[in-house]
Amino acid sequence: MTLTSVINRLGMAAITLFGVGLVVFVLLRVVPGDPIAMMISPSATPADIAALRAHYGLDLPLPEQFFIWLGNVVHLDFGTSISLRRGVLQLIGERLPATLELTFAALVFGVLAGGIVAVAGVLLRRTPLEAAMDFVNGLFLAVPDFVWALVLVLLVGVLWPIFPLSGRLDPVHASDFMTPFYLIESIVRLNWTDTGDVLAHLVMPMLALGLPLAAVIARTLKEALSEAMVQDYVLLARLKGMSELRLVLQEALRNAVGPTLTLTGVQFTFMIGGTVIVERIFAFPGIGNMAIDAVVNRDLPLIQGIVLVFGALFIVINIAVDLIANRLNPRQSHG
Amino acid sequence: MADVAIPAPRSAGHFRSLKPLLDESRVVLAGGFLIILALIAIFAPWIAPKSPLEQDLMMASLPPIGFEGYEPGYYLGTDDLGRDVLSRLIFGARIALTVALVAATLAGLVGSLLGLASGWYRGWTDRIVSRLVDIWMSFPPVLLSVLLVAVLGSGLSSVIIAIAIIDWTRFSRVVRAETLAQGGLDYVTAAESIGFSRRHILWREILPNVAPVIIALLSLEMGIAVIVEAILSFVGLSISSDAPTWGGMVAQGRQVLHESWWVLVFPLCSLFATVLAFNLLGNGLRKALDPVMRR
Amino acid sequence: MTPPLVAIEALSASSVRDGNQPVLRDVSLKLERGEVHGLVGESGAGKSTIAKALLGILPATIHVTGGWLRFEGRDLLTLPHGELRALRGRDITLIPQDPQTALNPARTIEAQLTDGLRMKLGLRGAALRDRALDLLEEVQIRDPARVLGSYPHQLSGGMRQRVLIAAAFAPGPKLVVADEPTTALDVTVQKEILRLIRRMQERHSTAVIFVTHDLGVVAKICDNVTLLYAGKVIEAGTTADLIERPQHPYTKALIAAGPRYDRPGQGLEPVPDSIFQLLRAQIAGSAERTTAS
Amino acid sequence: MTEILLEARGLEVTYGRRTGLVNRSPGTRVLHGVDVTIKKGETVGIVGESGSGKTTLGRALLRLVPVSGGSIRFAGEDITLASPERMRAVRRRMQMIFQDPMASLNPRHTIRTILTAPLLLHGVAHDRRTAEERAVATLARVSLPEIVLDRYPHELSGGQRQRIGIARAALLKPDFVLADEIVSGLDVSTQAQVLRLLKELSREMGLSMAFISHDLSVIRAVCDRVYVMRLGEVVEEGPCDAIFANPRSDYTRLLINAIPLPDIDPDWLTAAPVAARNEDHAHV
Amino acid sequence: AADTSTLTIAFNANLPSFDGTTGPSAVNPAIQAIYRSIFDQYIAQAPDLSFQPGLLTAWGWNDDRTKVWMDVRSGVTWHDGTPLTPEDVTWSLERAADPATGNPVSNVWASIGNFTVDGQRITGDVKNFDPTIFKWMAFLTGFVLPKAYYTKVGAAGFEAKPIGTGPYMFDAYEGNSFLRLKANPNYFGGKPAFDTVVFKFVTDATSRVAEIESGSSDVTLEVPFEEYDRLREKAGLAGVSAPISDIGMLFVTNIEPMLDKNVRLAAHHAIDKAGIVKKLLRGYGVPIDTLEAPEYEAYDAEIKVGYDPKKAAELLAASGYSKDKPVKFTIQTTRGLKPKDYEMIQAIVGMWRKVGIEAEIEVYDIAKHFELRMSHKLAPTAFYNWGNAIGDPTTSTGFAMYSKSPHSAWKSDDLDAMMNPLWGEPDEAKRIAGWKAVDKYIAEQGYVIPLLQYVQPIVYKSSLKVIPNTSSALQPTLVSKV
Ligand SMILES: Nc1ncnc2c1ncn2[C@@H]1O[C@H](COP(=O)(O)OP(=O)(O)OP(=O)(O)O)[C@@H](O)[C@H]1O
Ligand SMILES: Nc1ncnc2c1ncn2[C@@H]1O[C@H](COP(=O)(O)OP(=O)(O)OP(=O)(O)O)[C@@H](O)[C@H]1O
Ligand SMILES: [Mg+2]
Ligand SMILES: [Mg+2]
Ligand code: NI
Repeated sequence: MTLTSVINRLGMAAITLFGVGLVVFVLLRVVPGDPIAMMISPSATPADIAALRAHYGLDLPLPEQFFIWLGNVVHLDFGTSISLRRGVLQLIGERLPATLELTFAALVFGVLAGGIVAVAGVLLRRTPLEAAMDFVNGLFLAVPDFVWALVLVLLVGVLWPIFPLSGRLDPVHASDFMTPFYLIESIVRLNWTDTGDVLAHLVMPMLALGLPLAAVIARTLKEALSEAMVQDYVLLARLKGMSELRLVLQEALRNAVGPTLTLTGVQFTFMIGGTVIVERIFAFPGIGNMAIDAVVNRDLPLIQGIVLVFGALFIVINIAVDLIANRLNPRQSHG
Repeated sequence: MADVAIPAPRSAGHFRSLKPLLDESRVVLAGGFLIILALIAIFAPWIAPKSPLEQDLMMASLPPIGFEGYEPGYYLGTDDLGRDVLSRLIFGARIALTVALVAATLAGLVGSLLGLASGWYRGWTDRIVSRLVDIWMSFPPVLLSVLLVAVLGSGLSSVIIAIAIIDWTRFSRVVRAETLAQGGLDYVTAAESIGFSRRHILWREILPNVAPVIIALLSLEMGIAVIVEAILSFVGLSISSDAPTWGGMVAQGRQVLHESWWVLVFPLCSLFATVLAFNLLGNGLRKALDPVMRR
Repeated sequence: MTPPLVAIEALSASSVRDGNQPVLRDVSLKLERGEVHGLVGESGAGKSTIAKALLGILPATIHVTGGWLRFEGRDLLTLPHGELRALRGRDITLIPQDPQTALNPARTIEAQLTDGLRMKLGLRGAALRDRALDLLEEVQIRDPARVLGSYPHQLSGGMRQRVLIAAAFAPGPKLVVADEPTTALDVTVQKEILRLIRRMQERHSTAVIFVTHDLGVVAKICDNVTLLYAGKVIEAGTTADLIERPQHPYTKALIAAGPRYDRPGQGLEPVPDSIFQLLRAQIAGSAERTTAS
Repeated sequence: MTEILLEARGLEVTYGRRTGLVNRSPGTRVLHGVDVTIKKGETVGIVGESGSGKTTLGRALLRLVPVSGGSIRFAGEDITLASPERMRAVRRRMQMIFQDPMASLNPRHTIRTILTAPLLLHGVAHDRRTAEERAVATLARVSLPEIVLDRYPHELSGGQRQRIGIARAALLKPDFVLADEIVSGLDVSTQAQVLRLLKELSREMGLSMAFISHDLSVIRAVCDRVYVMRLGEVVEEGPCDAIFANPRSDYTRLLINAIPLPDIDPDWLTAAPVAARNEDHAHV
Repeated sequence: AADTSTLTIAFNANLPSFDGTTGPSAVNPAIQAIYRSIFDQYIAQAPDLSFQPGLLTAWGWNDDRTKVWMDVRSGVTWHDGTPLTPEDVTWSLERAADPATGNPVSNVWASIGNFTVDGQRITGDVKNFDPTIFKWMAFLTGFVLPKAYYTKVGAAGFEAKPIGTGPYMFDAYEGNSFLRLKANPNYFGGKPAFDTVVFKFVTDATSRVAEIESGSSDVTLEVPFEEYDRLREKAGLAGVSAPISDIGMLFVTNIEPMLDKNVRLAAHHAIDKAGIVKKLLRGYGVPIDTLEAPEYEAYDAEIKVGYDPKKAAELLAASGYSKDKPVKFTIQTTRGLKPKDYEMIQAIVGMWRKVGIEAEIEVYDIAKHFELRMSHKLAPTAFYNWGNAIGDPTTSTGFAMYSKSPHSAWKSDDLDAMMNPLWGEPDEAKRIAGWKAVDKYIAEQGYVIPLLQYVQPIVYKSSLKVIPNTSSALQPTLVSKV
């Protein structure tokens, strides 16, 4: 990418984030449910209520509130959570790593599982097995992540309880972590007991989030691969005597992966959105779980902060996807 | 004359594009299922054995016919309020299909219009729409829908509007790309060189060619709408009145799973089957409508 | 007596897709070592089908309904899969039509050029690279070292086609199947490519099946020609005979239909309907004969 | 007698120029000051290798691509900067036939719609019936039967589709037609039919025509005059007879020598190598 | 939960903050169990709601009710080893009374002040007499916090590592995931039963069932009653259920058509509370007709409204309504906030339909409920649950029905007139009798529709013993090994 295109993207990202901030701000002010109403005493007088409202800066005119908030955000001050009474940025900093580890695990799982299924499907072209795989994949496509979460809780959790159902760590043995990135930290420290514990806790929510992704990737990638497999260059390679597996992996994959990659980017952001419910069900201490509490409590600064972070993540992911796509496409990476 | 040996059309007249569709057995299956479902939904009051709202606490938690302790007349058993599961399923189909149809159509309408406009007129229209799409896509959809329903209040129309507001971007992006692609084809240049106005070209020349994509997307979106409704019901925010929604039934059935599994299993199956049917239909449509003309 | 390199005998095939419409009707032709044999005919005549049959890559939707296809006396149609795989890519190779799509856009020229050498000849390391450089020199590519490290999109159409030719001749095949290798190219480039194919063919004394719809190209490069119409051999013989002393009225008409810059008054004579009727009658007649026998 | 119909002076076309605040790009110029003159009733050939700018030139003449320099006059009127409305009116008199008839016919319209819509648009026919009558008459002119009207483009053969393309262009009785590589996808026998038809039509209707092709034999067969293009410039221009008999430019000679004629000529392949071409590094 | 000296509780709520005296979490009854583990209240409360010495060993007013006195327990140490002083208590009281700290009920605490310390005795002025002030000391936000430590580390530092005087000490915490506590060996009430206590925050009921069923947790609560019955029967598990100080009720708002007494009473009579409890809650619930539960001081068993659909129909007929011409209004409810809340409302609407009331259900979330209630915009009927762990009538009937309370829905002068003198009534017997009269009047007028007292289901490993707490707080101290 050239310098101008980088500047360009950053400019776009800024505009997008501003838009996200504006929309969520306006949306939140029209949402019924008053954070103040939830915490006043039964014997409070109207004056008490007004004082409380002023305390949280909710008495100012909306545009003023918005610009104050915006000004603070520019200085990386996201305000203080009403319900948790701590800095929004600090809270997000604590929770986001959990969500990132979870979603990346789910991403890796989805890509691997989806990729393997897609490649297998292409190798099994025109066999009854292919139809069966397509059918199962179709079923999987119809199952949203929260239903997976339920099914996993009911089936695996109870009937075959090998994986823990809640949290991110075994609370009894949890050792102290210095960073919020438990998985990474435990690996870096070569503390395999902890790594095993963190991974075991990841399995269930990861499956719930990753299975729909795997299904989507399997379908898209398989379509693209099938298309690539009838290209002339694949034919030529086949004539040279390459095995089918090699044809798929060496000839078709890199050319077919483009649309899948873009789609994975989009799906990944959906998946981060999906953590809102899945983290809830598995009591996983991520940002999605916190988001529900924030909405229930009408914790305006916190919701605003979370949505903004989601937006920034979305942008970062998309830029990353573009960069990877560029790398993979020799047309763009060259010169 | 050799040159007048006109190849026979693949099939007659306007139904030409139906033929490849009907060749896909999955599309036939999915379409058939949805048509039956639609009929059931339309004629729900005549088909349903009971009223979906009528509760009889004395008849609560009856198992489906054939299981121990069933009561005749309650084919799929009753829930913990003694309401007939089958009747609720049937009336639930009404809501599911209404949400699917109306929400998908709304989202499709808004998204397609914006996508067409930005893909065809480009320039500022495109820049603004694209930015709007970016902003929209940056919101986590579940959170946005929860907030939207909180703003709009719960109820059928709120759910529909929320889905449309969230999902128009899906259409806008795809339709824009397709419009851009179509706009580069020679038949568009031909229309320009004949002297048609840009608007005419958009509506009469490009739209018919983008339509299959929109139709396929619509079908997929209907499946998505059914899921979103279920998610909202699950979070407890969907249709408010005691209207029998599948998602609501799932949420309710989940709590009594070990006691009366049928309250959960049947709506879950209906949900799956419907989403699956919409997906199959959508993908079939995409495949069948798209390449016919581009050979 | 050694058998001819390729002997096609009464080969028939039909297309499942179009309601068992015949695609090849009793096609017979012979090809000797070192010969360039042209396959001409209008679109849909079955030229590519013959080429694909030789390579053993007929699509599943085309069924061979009769006849033989012998390569050095071995019937390719009944050859075990393993032997066929060993044969093609080493003894039989392909120069494809469209240089734009025949090179994998995601792999370097070196990787694609050396696939055959590696897999069929077992070359490795420096030897492999040297051979690749030699090959590129042979097809007259300047600065071969740079081209080896390039991706297809960095080369012009003519250069890509040269690379494909180099790849086709790399394992030292006995037969090269060239399916319209110049159709996608400019005339000036076409001439160079034709010259190159001819030279490579002569140097390695390789036999070439050259598929084209252009009688002009046939006249310039082929030793012998087979003219097809609707899957049937209409006329076959040496190039000189067919071009200068065409026997069949269809052949004559085809030659007359093409415009020529050197004879502005001539050409542009559409093939008369009577000839198409004749062709149809001929095809129907031979079909009757086949069913009768 | 030979009145000038279409005249372009110093025509320049630049693709991909952007003038955004952050997003600017000078673009690539693909036509470098081209002069073209087409007289009434004349068929002019434009020839050159792939990418030399033939299509761009043709479309620029019809103002279908934005022109970045030079001027175009059509029937005495300067249309370089004519408004979209004005251009729409002018378009009736300038028509186009495309290379790929499949892509240039809207796959979702029947031939009926394709042929009647322009008539109704330009008010040549005032109702559907007269429009259809005209369409049928034009179809007859390109030797297609009336039943074709209810077909979709994909239900016709390649040659038939191209004749529909011609019919569409002839329908409005234009003064000028641009034909861009209209026979390169066709078999020789079909090509001969289409070219003959086009010649007859242009003679009957007194059409002026710009005929783009890379095949000099075809150009020779249908054109009066020829422009030879290379890298966005005209390298040679003149009457066909003169140019073919005595090409002045090396490039033209090169083009002519490269044509394989169906003659036995053992020396053709081995004759002096064609001049080196600038094709080593083709990335844009 | 592998080793027996650890107790793992699959808990039904998240812990937003460790400070039980400020912010919205302070008034969330569900998490008092956690606060009560780390901190001690001024005055403790037994599982039957009776008051016991806590950090205060004795307390009371002077005779003319102008002063309060409190005796602070001696020998108590904070978790960091420093001793508890009376200054800690006065600081906590003063802090609670300061609205700037964000105590949601600061005006309750503001009714006393000007404390002086003399040895272990604290004396303070009564600024305006509140007969329930000592009850509040065992109720919401009634926790003693360490003055020195808190001022040293500040609010953020306190959240990071809170210390109290309670039976368990903070060990590790992960928001939305778990809290690990360890035993306080120096606890004034004796060393607690478990070395380690883990609260896992599992807000999803089905997941809690899975937690206990898979053996990952030792105790859980608030599971669906169907599951409770099933789990209780399973080998290795046991269950206990007891009524708690939490009632389900329908607020009635003084707008049309509820201004019609016949409609109000008909709506009440038409509800088969016993049926709902039996069929929907599988018997886990106690039907009630007033806002006082049987354990409350002002409970009056005499007040009965009764299920009588015939009478309901007659009342409606008197106002011109019938099944064919039903009275129509909206009923608002939460969904999934309390067990079967939404289903109960559906059942009630079904019962109403039979007598001539056509109610439309509107689902809202709890935040919206609060806003609507504060701005007096609730629908004619709105479902809510009301907790009152101190069992005093002011915190049940009082705040729910007094027009000046921002939490009331029915606002009318006749009621206010009856309640006005009771707020400051010094004579306890007279005060309780007064509230009983108010409750009776409310029942006659149909100003509110109490439904039932909730029963809390607790499932635990049969190797444990759990004493249910009427206040609903599942404190680890109530769990022991058998
Ligand atoms: N994959 C296929 N399945 C079935 N029939 C096919 C297939 N490909 C081609 N055919 C049919 O086989 C016949 C011969 O096709 P073939 O490709 O051999 O013609 P060709 O002479 O190479 O034509 P062209 O010059 O257009 O390449 C045609 O009638 C065509 O419709
Ligand atoms: N829309 C476009 N945007 C950018 N560059 C273009 C565009 N269209 C054509 N070009 C470039 O302009 C140059 C001239 O293209 P043009 O299509 O006019 O050539 P041509 O002579 O018609 O070639 P051909 O014989 O292949 O049709 C080429 O280098 C081409 O890559
Ligand atoms: Mg071919
Ligand atoms: Mg061109
Ligand atoms: Ni370069």
